[in-house]
Amino acid sequence: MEIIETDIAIVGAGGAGLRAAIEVAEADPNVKVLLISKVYPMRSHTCAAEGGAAGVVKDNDTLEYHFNDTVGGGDWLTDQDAVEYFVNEIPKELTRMEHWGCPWSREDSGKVAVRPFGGMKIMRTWFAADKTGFHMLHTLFQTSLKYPTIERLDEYYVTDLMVEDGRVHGVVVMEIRTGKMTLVRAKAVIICSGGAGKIFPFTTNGAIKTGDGMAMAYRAGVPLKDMEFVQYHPTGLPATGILLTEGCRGEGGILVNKDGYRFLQDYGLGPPDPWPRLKAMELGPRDRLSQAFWHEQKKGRTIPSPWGDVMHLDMRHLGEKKINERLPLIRELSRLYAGADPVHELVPVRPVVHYMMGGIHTNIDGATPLAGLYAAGECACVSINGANRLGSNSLGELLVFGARAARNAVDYVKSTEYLNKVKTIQAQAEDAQSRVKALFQSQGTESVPGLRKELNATMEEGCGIYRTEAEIKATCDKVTEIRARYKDVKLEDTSTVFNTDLLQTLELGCMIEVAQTVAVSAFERKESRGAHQRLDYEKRDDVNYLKHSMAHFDPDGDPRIDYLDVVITKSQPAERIYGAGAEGQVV
Amino acid sequence: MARSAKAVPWFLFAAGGTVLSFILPVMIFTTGIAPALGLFTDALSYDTMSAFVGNWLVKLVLFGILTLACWHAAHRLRVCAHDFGIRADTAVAVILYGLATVGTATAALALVSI
Amino acid sequence: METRDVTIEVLRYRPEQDSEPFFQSYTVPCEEHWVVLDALNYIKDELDRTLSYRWSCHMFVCGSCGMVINGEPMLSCKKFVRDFGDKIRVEPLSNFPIERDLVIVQDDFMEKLSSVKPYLIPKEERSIESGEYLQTPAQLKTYKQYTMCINCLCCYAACPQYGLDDKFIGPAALALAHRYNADSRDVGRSAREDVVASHEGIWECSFVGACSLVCPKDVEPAGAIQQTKFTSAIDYITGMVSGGGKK
Amino acid sequence: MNRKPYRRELSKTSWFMTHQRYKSYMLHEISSLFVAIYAFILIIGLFRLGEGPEAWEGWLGFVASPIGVILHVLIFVFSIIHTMAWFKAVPQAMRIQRGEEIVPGKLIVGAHYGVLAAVSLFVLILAGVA
Ligand SMILES: Cc1cc2nc3c(=O)[nH]c(=O)nc-3n(C[C@H](O)[C@H](O)[C@H](O)COP(=O)(O)OP(=O)(O)OC[C@H]3O[C@@H](n4cnc5c(N)ncnc54)[C@H](O)[C@@H]3O)c2cc1C
Ligand code: SF4
Ligand code: F3S
Ligand code: FES
Repeated sequence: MEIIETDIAIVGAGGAGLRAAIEVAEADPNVKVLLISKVYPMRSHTCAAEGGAAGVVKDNDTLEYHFNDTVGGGDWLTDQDAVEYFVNEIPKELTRMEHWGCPWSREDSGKVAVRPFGGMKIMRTWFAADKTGFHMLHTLFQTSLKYPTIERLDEYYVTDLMVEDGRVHGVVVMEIRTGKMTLVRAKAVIICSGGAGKIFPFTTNGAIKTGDGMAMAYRAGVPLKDMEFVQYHPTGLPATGILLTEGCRGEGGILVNKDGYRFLQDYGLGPPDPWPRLKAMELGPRDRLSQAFWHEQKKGRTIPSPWGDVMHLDMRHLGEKKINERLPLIRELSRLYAGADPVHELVPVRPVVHYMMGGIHTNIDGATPLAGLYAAGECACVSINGANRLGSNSLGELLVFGARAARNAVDYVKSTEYLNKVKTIQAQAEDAQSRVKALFQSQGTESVPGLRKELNATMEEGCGIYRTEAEIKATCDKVTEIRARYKDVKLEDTSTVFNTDLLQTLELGCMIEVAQTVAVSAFERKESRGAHQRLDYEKRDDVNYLKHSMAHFDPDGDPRIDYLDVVITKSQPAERIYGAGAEGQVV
Repeated sequence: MARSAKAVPWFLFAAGGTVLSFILPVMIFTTGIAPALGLFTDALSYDTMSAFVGNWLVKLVLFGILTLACWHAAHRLRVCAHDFGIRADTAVAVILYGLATVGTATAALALVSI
Repeated sequence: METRDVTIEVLRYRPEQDSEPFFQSYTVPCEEHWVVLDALNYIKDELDRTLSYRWSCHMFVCGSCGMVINGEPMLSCKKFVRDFGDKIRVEPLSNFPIERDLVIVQDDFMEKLSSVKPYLIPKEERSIESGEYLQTPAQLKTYKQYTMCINCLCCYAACPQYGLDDKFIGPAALALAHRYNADSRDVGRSAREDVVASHEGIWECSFVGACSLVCPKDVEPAGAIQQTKFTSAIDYITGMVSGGGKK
Repeated sequence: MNRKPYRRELSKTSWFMTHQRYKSYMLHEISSLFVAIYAFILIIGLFRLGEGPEAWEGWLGFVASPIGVILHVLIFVFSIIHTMAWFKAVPQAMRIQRGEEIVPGKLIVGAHYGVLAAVSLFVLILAGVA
């Protein structure tokens, strides 16, 4: 097998991967960096982010406020040292993005503008109209072209991590257009492969978000942390799951039920007026809003639609000018996909799977327990999001921790040699290759779309907004079954050129592993916290569960779950208060 | 790669395109179609015309229009040749810009002769 | 859900088997709200696992799913099946080599994109502590339209000059150069000029205008190129007058 | 190598027949030929004017002859094609920004037609009055 050598291999060229690559190039031009992605960098799903990125810049704001919002928003399952570092760094990172050309929306004075976002005490979300992630991704990608030391493998699929002697020493990649597999020897690997929303049927996530990197690290023995926390975004378009950003509500949009009633006031988020008020009503956190919808639905006060019940997002009072200027994409999406023009009509929306709070366990340095392996972005869990991510914190996260992981990886590779066991390395890579080759030979009977649909369905059943023991159990069993059946999967396309059947098959394998950690972690967490709500354990239980769950891989059995303490520095767990009560609240 | 000298003929082409789009239709009507319709016979009579064109300002304007017309046409025909699959761009350019130069010169000559 | 049977004719090309592309028809029961991409996904999942095409976001922002649909380059995730009759013809983007089925080879574009130096070249480096560059909403507006490009390549598929000679830098890359040139924070115009104002750059564009017509993001590359031509021509001529046309 | 990218060539000589908008584009391109012919005829006319009344009358006669008429009608039609296509493209080539507003293309095009009317009227009056 052919071998490529580099110092740092980065898996994934989304926001996190690009930021990491630039950081490596800036930190030391002598360190070789290879940016590997299964799609061209600008196709990465960071491009879909609409609303914005939070960072303290305005005079009325403080780092402490951002810290408190984030820790409380995450229902105290955050590591507070990481959050503190994050809120400190993010304004600098966003400013750096500005220096690189990101077209942030502006105030008349020429300074960057900010908008309110859910669960934030102060307006602090930087935005570029309603295409923030898109502009950030393209700015990062285009800026990366400035650095000759950044080499790329575009449209290369990473199949495996190479691990030996307790350290990572490379990855195996497959060139998608030839099917050719190559060993990339690296002293360090940074996984920036994004989320895994595709394990659910109804999601804002793109086709590529199949949790590959999470599965890769997990199989290599790195635990996946807090996987039971799956964020439902309250406002997705029915049928497609396309997101209508929280910015809609940030700009003043409201949510109503079938009677035109702003039902959020019934769920501890009121009073409705005066509006808009930060951290209240529609500007509450996502978990609360999605849960409120669920209750409304149970009470029969939602609106039926062919794609499940919906509520209405009302933006009519914002006026055409504001909508065109601040939410042009939202208008286009609503008109096209829902046939509703927000300037004149109510837009039907419902909660949709959006974001994985959990991911590859890393410490504050972005380092995993496996030497030489780092992770950043949505695939990682550095624990700033806890049990519920606040909207607009994740675009910041991928900058801050993409850069930090990169700096640490640079330090690491400078004091590390290539692993020198040529035979073992070769054998490992050949192994990875034969696993893929075996798929071509397989005489199996299971179909990839079939298994995927079953997986999606059971995840929605058991790991939705509200969960119960019996349902989660059923899902756990079902996923175990699917995992077994996957061994019998049949590849129908045997071409080696751009074989998307093969890609989907490999991705499904990853999705199943990740899904299993979600289900089993959810089963084990017998409390309600943030996005993990159990009808059979309605209370938060700090005595037993103020801990990160860690899912460990078992090649033959279910994942093993153990727990890790949460890092608490200055904010003791308290009740999360939104609505009127949030006004004078310290935390 | 080097900056292309196409900038110069393009500029004339663009300036020409703009000026001609305003003036050409009415000019063509006046000098080309009116005679057949028997219109403007006075204005087009030898006396009026020679007096009119005799004015140096009119000469200058006519010279400008004719030059721009030549260069506009030459540059666009160069592109056109390319579009029709004639790929000997340099040769085409030499011929067409040569013709445009000749056109410019004869226009000047003709105007001076009045 | 009610469905309507639509015949989707897809241009297939399997390099290991076929010497040239051919059309293959599928009958797809399409739902009312489907875009063409949904129909392709149906084919992939239910009818033929061997069909290859690119897609990801399904919300016209990743730029993966450009295809020629009934003769026009467009995003298959933005075009609704309901807007067509009972037959839809889907082909890969024209003017690019076909890798396989609807997948085209886009290496050429990636090179062109980086050749125009598509990044901010400021007058002087600014420290993070000194905060952001000031830029008024009006200054932002000047270049904003040209930042909207998702690199979907529909414009290249529509531009005959690119089809006739693929040395042409092409609409999207040139529009991107213009985006940075027009940014009040940038002074890199002359650094980009060697590529942008070369024969293969703006001067290869004959203003066919098709690029702007097909662009799903209203980037208006044709306009960007014409504006660039104008400033470049002025530059060139003043350079000629003052410095004997150095370059 | 298992890859075998398939290249589809555009016909260098007939590509423009593949789409209506390419045909329109070519029509506009061709208009330049008629501009050239018109310039040529006019330059001859000026020479004739310099040569005296007879020569001038002869030129006018040519213009009014069947061939002259056909030629000029063609030239006229193409000049209209040119003008319309040119105006249509103006907002693309010339973006006018007032503060945060981009002046709408329709307005710019409209203004151009206004100027066209004024110029034409001016020339016609000049010709009619003189
Ligand atoms: C619709 C939507 C709107 C959002 N809006 C906001 C918002 O307003 N504010 C906010 O803060 N956050 C928002 N988010 C969340 C945020 O955008 C994402 O969490 C973030 O962009 C993830 O970035 P990333 O770099 O980690 O991953 P991605 O951008 O998803 O990139 C993943 C990369 O990994 C590569 N990859 C994956 N697997 C492999 C493999 N096996 N081999 C090779 N390469 C691989 C992919 O090709 C890709 O390049 C939004 C998310 C969505 C879906
Ligand atoms: S300019 Fe428009 S058509 Fe061309 S690549 Fe960009 S978005 Fe696509
Ligand atoms: S279609 Fe091509 S020729 Fe120019 S105006 Fe657009 S790039
Ligand atoms: S799938 Fe992303 S643009 Fe169509």
